[in-house]
Amino acid sequence: MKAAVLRFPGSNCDQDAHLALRESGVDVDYVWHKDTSLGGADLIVVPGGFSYGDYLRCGAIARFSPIMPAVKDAAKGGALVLGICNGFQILCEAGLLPGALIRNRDLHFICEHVRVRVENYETPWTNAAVTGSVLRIPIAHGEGSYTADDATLRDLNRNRQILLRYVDARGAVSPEANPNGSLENIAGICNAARNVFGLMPHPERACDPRLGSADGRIIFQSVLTHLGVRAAA
Amino acid sequence: MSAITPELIAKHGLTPEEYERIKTILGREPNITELGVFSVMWSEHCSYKNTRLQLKKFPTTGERVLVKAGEENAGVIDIGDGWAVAFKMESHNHPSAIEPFQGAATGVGGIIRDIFTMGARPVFSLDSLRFGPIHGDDAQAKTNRRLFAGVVAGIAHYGNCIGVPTIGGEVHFDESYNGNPLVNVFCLGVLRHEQIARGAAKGVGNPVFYVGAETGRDGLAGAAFASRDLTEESKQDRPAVQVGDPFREKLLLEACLELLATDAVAGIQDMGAAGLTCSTCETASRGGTGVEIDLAKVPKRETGMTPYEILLSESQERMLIIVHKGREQVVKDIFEKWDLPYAEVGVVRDDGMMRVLDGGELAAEIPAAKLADDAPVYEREQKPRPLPESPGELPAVDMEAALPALLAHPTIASKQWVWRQYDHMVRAGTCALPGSDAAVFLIREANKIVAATSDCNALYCALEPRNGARIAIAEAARNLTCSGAVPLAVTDNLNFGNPHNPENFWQLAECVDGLAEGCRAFDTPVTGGNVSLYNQSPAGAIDPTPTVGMVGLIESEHHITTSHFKDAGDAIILVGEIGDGLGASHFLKVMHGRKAGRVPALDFAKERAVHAAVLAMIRSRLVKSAHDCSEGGLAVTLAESCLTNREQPIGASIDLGAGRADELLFNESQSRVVLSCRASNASTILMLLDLRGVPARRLGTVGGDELTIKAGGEESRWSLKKLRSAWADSIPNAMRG
Amino acid sequence: MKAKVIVMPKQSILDPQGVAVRDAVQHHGLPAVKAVRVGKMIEMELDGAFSEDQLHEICRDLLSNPVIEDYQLIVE
Amino acid sequence: MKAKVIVMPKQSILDPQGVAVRDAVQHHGLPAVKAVRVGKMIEMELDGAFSEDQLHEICRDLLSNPVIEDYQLIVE
Ligand SMILES: Nc1ncnc2c1ncn2[C@@H]1O[C@H](COP(=O)(O)OP(=O)(O)O)[C@@H](O)[C@H]1O
Ligand SMILES: [Mg+2]
Repeated sequence: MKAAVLRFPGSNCDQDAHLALRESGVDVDYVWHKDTSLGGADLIVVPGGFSYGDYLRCGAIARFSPIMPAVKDAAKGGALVLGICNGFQILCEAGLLPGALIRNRDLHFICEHVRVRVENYETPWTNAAVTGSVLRIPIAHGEGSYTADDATLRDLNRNRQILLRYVDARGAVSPEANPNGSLENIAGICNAARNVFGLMPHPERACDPRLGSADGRIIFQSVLTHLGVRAAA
Repeated sequence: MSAITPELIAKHGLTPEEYERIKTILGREPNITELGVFSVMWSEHCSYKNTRLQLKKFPTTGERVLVKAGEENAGVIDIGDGWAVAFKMESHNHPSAIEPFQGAATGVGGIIRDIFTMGARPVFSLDSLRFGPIHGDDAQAKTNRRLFAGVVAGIAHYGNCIGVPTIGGEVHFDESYNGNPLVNVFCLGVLRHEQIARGAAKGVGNPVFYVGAETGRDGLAGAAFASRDLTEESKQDRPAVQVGDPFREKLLLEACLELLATDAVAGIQDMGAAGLTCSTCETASRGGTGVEIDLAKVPKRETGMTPYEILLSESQERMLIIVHKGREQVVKDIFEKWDLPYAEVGVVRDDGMMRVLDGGELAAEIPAAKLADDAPVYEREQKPRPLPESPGELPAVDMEAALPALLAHPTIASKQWVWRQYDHMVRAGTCALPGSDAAVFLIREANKIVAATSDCNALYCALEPRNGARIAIAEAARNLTCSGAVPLAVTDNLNFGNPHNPENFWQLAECVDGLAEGCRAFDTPVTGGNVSLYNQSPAGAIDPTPTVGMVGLIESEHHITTSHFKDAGDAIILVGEIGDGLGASHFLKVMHGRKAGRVPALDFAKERAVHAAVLAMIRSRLVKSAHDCSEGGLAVTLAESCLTNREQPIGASIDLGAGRADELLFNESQSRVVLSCRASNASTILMLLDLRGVPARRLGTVGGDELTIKAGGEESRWSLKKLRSAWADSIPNAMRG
Repeated sequence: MKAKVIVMPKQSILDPQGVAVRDAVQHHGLPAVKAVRVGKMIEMELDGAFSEDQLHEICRDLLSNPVIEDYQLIVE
Repeated sequence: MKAKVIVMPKQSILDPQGVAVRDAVQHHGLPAVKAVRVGKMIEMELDGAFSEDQLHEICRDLLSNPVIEDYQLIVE
């Protein structure tokens, strides 16, 4: 398989994502935002950071980068697209994922380890986990409060598109466990086709036990399994 | 062209003698532009005219030193295998007092620029902050809260956006910082030995490029501004406020590193204080050449700017690059790729002149070397202060009330409210989260683990400047040791009051002596730093604050050690003596409202022995936690070790033996570290420490949900819940109000 | 020539900044302030060829996010 | 009763956000947009006793940062 990590002006988790993929044995390249081709990558990672300084709205300007049409086509074509933090915001702005991410409830930027519960393991992103298993992964954002209208939220639930929810140490969804005021403690969602996934937590920062958690690997392992299976079939 | 009047000279902060010196250098009267140039270059901020003689006292050499203090924008230290680190600390005190958010933000931008100007990729930052008290409803407390919140948000804004994690630092609160907050920011970057970039204008005929943000009227005369007392009038200097653009700087950082990886660059210099002026004359003086630039070619944000304004502007996110003739296209391609403004603004000459044209017309012409290096140097008058009086008889205090009170003092309380706002995990290298003794970071490029800390107990420095400074170095080294690191080198930030006040200057001289002694004692040369004087409001000068930033190396990931207790049943061991006396302690300050008593004695030999012993125990993998004993004494150290693991705090039962309870719990004797280890290893550790002749004793055992301390026949107990809320909620509660 | 674009959070969307400002204002001694919403004011200097439709397109696609915001365009 | 407060960055002061938006708008096919400044629009619902002076005080102390911003108060 081949993976592509996009680089926008202001991306700053591109190197971390590149490293995490490399270490999980993936053949990965950077793709500059001014390019128009993804070189046939099976996995496209839209990394975290402050694309265009996050001016105006997070992801609002990056959405119009020359590379984005190629990303949309790839998504239509079934390629896997992963948006982490700012990448999640970009995918929402680009309409590849429903809803939007607004200012954290307490208005502060928040960086800390949180616990997220896997809500659906039958996806390319979570198949290496068991439903209900809890991952310890860091967040680092100022605008990670997920919001959407009632209809969208209903669909997300009905289609089991909510893949991660913030939970407490006991694995329970609670207001205290919600770091940023997200609707229904939502930490990550995928599209109806399951091939586009956005999350606020940073799995690429949780792939090395020396950093306090390696739970993030589960996301990347799931992708590998999924693509492996697909290649075999 | 306006004539140069004595008033004009005074307004530029220049003395009549200094003006005479300018005339001799030029062999004529300067014009107004040249006067402005001299005034910023000869301000304390750029010329160190009041402190240069003092700074000469620092040890600056060592076999690891690749770039010495003062040589370039930051010192560079060898960390092995062809890898090096560049690091430095910078202050942005005065701008932050006027506009905390932007002042702190541009402070971060400035120090990060210093680091990548060296050719290094910035990997992390620390921030060392000082404010007045934040608790209470009085106007002063409200102001201090506004400054504290603004500064922290500004650091977060810039550091988070540019993607350099802020992984450590310190925050202290004391009345002496009312109206005069301190914002010192440290940044460290990594590079290969052969990548070290120089700020010299080499190669006559080489083109000079201006790259980065357009020049506006920002921060006009900011350097001069940082070299005066803060008065009501300085509020009128507010147009001086610069706005930072971390996004632009992120692009500038990537573009510059990409360019430095080519062979196109002959020299590079960031535009910090005194912007274009400083960068042109310093590159020329370093290169032993001259530089000629034409201001008409400089990218500008505003119209109708005069040569004076352009030269003295402190717009952020700009660089000056001397390019090898014929390689211009490389520069253009890279800066177009990154959508950054650039312009060829001049050329390197052989006449040693800083020549500034404005559309071909001569605007300023000054011998560059003289401007940069012949600034006046002053030895200011010193007046020693009397030794602090002893605290005398102290009313009895309830120990069970005292510990929570100390833990709730914001200087000691948890700083989570602060570092939670900083992205402290980007770059996937943070091995010890903020909250432990030192920041520990895995530099993946080099596969090296570095530790860094910033320390200064200004209360000590106020009472006994020299001893306070010696202790600042010792505490920094102790913090590194407790994390498993070997100290390598130091950067310092000297924050003091007006140097024309003899007592202030005596404090400065004493602190420099103390730092120098400390650096020699631990073989940690000073590789750079920063001086901030005139930290003085009508109410008086700040406590002398020589902030120490120290960097160390951790040999193996197995040596990384954190400060919190791990498992019930583990033994708790004190390395060093139990100590006595309450002089200069936070206990005196918080419980008795006194800044009094002699500063704890520090014996470098003893201190070194303790460090060597602790490091040996860590390397033998016998140690599960190590925490240095500092503000608040043993009781606070033990409580911190119980509490710093937010997710599972754990109790301890302690016996400190015979003596006065308050002294046993809260004395701040030096050379002490609290370890924990598997119970079965306790006797081994005590035996090994004994063989080394290092005093040590078992204090007790980890476990339970309270902290109990027997001292002098008195037993005190605190539930973890009570201690935790005192320690963890203090700052958030203050900031909610 | 000038154009102004006002972008406000939709009524249905919670506006944490607005809530914080309201509390601060009331705290500051103005209980009369019952509700606050915080949006953006974007001022543009125009010079050259453009159509209002183009401006509306920019407002819809770039300057506001229809999921959470409404905009108002004022051309002077 | 409604009050609106418009807070804009001072003219002389750099507005990084405005610069980024201007570039984006130009890339988006509107080169006619020469300059952009981005500020805040704050809408307040009022009900009860208050004076304009009080509102101005709020604008100065809370809603704007006089060091780098100007405000304009509109009471309807
Ligand atoms: N401004 C800050 N930014 C980030 N971390 C901080 C800050 N202030 C304090 N910390 C962290 O809190 C912990 C305790 O700080 P401090 O009490 O000064 O440590 P010590 O006394 O051991 O030097 C350290 O890990 C320090 O890095
Ligand atoms: Mg401490």
